[in-house]
Amino acid sequence: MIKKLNARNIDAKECFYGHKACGGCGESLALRLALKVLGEEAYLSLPAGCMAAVSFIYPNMAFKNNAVITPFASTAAVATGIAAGLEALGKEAPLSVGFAGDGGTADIGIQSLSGAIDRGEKFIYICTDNEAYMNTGIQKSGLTPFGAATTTTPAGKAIHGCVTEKKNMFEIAAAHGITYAATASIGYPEDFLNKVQKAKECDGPAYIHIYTPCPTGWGHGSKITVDLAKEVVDTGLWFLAEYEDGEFRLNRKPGDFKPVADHLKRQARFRHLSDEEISQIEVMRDRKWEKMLKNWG
Amino acid sequence: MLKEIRWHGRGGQGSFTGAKLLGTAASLHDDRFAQAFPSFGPERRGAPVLGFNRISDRPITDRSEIGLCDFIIFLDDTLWSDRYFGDLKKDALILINTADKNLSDARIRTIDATGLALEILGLPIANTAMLGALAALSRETVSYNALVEALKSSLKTSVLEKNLILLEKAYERF
Amino acid sequence: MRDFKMSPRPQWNSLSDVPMGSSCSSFHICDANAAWRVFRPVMDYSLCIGCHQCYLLCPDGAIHKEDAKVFHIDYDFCKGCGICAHQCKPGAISMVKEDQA
Amino acid sequence: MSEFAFLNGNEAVAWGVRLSRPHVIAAYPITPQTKAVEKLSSFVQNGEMDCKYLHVESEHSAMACSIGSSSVGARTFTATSSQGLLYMSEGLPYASGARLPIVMMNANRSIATPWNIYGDQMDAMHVINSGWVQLFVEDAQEALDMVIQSFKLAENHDILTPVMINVDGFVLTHTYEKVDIPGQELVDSFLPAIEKAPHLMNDQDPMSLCISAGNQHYMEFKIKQHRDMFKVFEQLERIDRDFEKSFGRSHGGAADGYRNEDADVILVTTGSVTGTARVVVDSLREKGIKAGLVKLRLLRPFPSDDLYELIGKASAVGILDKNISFGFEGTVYTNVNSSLLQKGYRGRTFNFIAGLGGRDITKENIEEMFSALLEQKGETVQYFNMGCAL
Repeated sequence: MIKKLNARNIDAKECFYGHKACGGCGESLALRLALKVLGEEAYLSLPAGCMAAVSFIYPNMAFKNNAVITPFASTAAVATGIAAGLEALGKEAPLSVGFAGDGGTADIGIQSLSGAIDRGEKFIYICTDNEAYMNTGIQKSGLTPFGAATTTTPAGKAIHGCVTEKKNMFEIAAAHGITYAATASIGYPEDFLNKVQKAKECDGPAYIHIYTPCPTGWGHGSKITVDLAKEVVDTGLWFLAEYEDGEFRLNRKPGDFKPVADHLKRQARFRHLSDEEISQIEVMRDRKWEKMLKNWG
Repeated sequence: MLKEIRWHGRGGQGSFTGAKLLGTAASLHDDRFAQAFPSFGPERRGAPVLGFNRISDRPITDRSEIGLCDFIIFLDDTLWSDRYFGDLKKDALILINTADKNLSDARIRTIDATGLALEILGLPIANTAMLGALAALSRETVSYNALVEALKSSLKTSVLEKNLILLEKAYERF
Repeated sequence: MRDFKMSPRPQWNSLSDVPMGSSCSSFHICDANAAWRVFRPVMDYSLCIGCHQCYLLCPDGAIHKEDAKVFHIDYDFCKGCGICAHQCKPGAISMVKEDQA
Repeated sequence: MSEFAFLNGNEAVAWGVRLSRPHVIAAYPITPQTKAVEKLSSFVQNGEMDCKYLHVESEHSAMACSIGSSSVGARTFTATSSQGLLYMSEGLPYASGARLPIVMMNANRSIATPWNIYGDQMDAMHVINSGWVQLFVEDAQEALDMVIQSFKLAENHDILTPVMINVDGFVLTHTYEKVDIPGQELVDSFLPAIEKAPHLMNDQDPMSLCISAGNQHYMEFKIKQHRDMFKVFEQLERIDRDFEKSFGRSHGGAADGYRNEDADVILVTTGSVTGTARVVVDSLREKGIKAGLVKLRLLRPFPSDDLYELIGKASAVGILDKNISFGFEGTVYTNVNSSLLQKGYRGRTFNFIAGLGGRDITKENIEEMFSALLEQKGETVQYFNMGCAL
């Protein structure tokens, strides 16, 4: 039986340090926590993006691990290449992990992610989702939520922010028949730690999609990053679930959702939304939950 | 000595397999140098295709297509037309797989390779018979024994014996 | 836990000093991040209940755990984001303006 | 024990790879490279090669997987062609910048559009600045041998640069000829197991790779890479000499001459057309015409010294380009011209564009090229075997 991980028993060692991410960066917290579980033995692949840009700037290298920046589209391909190389060289139980953002996963990297999952070799892929291309200056990605203002979906007079909903990467990954997939949020850090632990132990590809607020891109105070990541789950706008042995499971079934409006209004990217648009977001949420509860409940 | 040979067939008839067997025989079993190359491209079953051979007693470096030939081999008589006389070198020959006895020209040799193949293999695969005919017509191009060795090294045992018989029968026709 | 030594900034006198490939030793850290801060977190140990939340949630890993109840802030790498203070339920951490600290 | 076989260029490459014992192959099929990856797959599936074969979903990932496996020190091979090379081209400078000793076969093919699967060298020229060693071979034997030599070259700790072996599509990839397949033991002693370079990922001293460097550091990284590439000439020559000692045949270094010593006119070629040109040179020599050839085996690094030496006192030099840089001229011509200018060459140079999209380059075409050189007539850039007037 694997020991449940929590704040008290995680490894005190830091494997991600001195990086140049913005203060209060949710993504960097997700990486740091993941590495507490993965350990310094893991080989890391990160595409050109925030996390690569803040941790490989010569001469400052923020990862303790072996780590590589990959072509943007290629996180999963490089990670599986590393796994194959290590295996072919005779290393026992090599651990290769890809970290990519929402754009690097759901948009430009989706093909190589799909190919890598399909090959069925063991590797872990962690998508740190902050809902836009932050490194290039907050442009819309395939995971930008409905209503969010980004620099390419501004709150214009004619079109009021992003008009599409988030791609469902968790179910896309699961649809490959992947060994393990999960969603997480840095607002529920211990849940995340244990999901990374599961991914590490499982025999095959694993995908974890973690919600990671970005103070710079979302326009919120850096101190409330973790608050927002908890609220988003409590309002039902994000969910904690797993896919294992071919079955979906909801980890949290909220009784009453916390009010969506209060949560959204704490982020500059949603401040332009009308009451009507906020109600629309609630309708979308309810529709999604109805389906999830029916299918996975 | 340089012999340039062109095979005409339809996709699926084995014209390139014939060229490959000929090249294998000449280069690995006759102590010669040989090239075998197909008409390049996405061949479809039934479409007219070409195969090429160069055979020489010296290393072959020429990589251009073969225009003028020492032999033109037609695996399918529907592909033959008299315009191909223009592609022959001096003293060159055209070898046609046909049951038609009326194709008479000093530059043409015919053999009913399909008929022979059906009789011996039970399949209308004519390239082995054409190789036998070629060896009979020009021992300088390829020897019968080299063809036997090439068949032995290239064919599955299940079909080898019958092909050797077919080769022999075709060889004996000339 | 900070278990590395700060690396000196490399000096290149000739191309032979330049690393082979676009590579560098991992955990090669030359520059601190202290200058990023406007406010610094200050710990009142008398109020700390050892809940570990500050240590768990620091995006920079700059709060180190000495033992189950003693947390030490690495001011060289703390960026002053305020997550630790905000998440500290007993209010043991306060954010103090750098020039008043 | 070596054995002779009747192989096409793709199969010869596959044999070269098999004998080199790579740890990882990651490849995506594309005409006319397919037979090479099919052959390699069958070696692996039949247990004749102990190697991880990654069935990637694209050429982009073929290169990315190769970067991953090479960055942990695994001997890595991939193969592509044409559009595939262009699709993976983003990864090429990653690999060369990170000094990863990957070896790749590129089956030279035209670039769309018009869509065309036949051979020319447009694809290789698209990526000539990618930092890869660009090697061109003339026949199937050279293709096989150069796979083995290329691993040795790429993995040399002074070089650590990926190598692209260019094999002309169809003309080489699909043409069968007699090939000497060296024995495994001999190859093993010539090409021992890869010795992991210290800058690659390892458990003892973890490394960060493909890092970013700002404007105060980037240039030195790139100039180091550039300067190191010139070391290829010496190493390739040494490797080829050692190869000859072991295998009894050699292929020349960066450039090779044929009947060039006393030649009045010289044609510069890359790849398979060299063979056809040899036939023409022989027939011209029989007529008393002092024609010669220089075969460029390397385009990157570019062998300026060898080229100038091989050209000697020829009064005119023609450069046969199976590619064109639109709005200018053939790329090999640009390179040769620049190099000859630096060396102070005083003869005339002509550029002969031929063979685009698989158009045959006939012996008559090559004769015409030599007559243009002999008479020093016509435009500087000329087109051959065109089906219509310009």
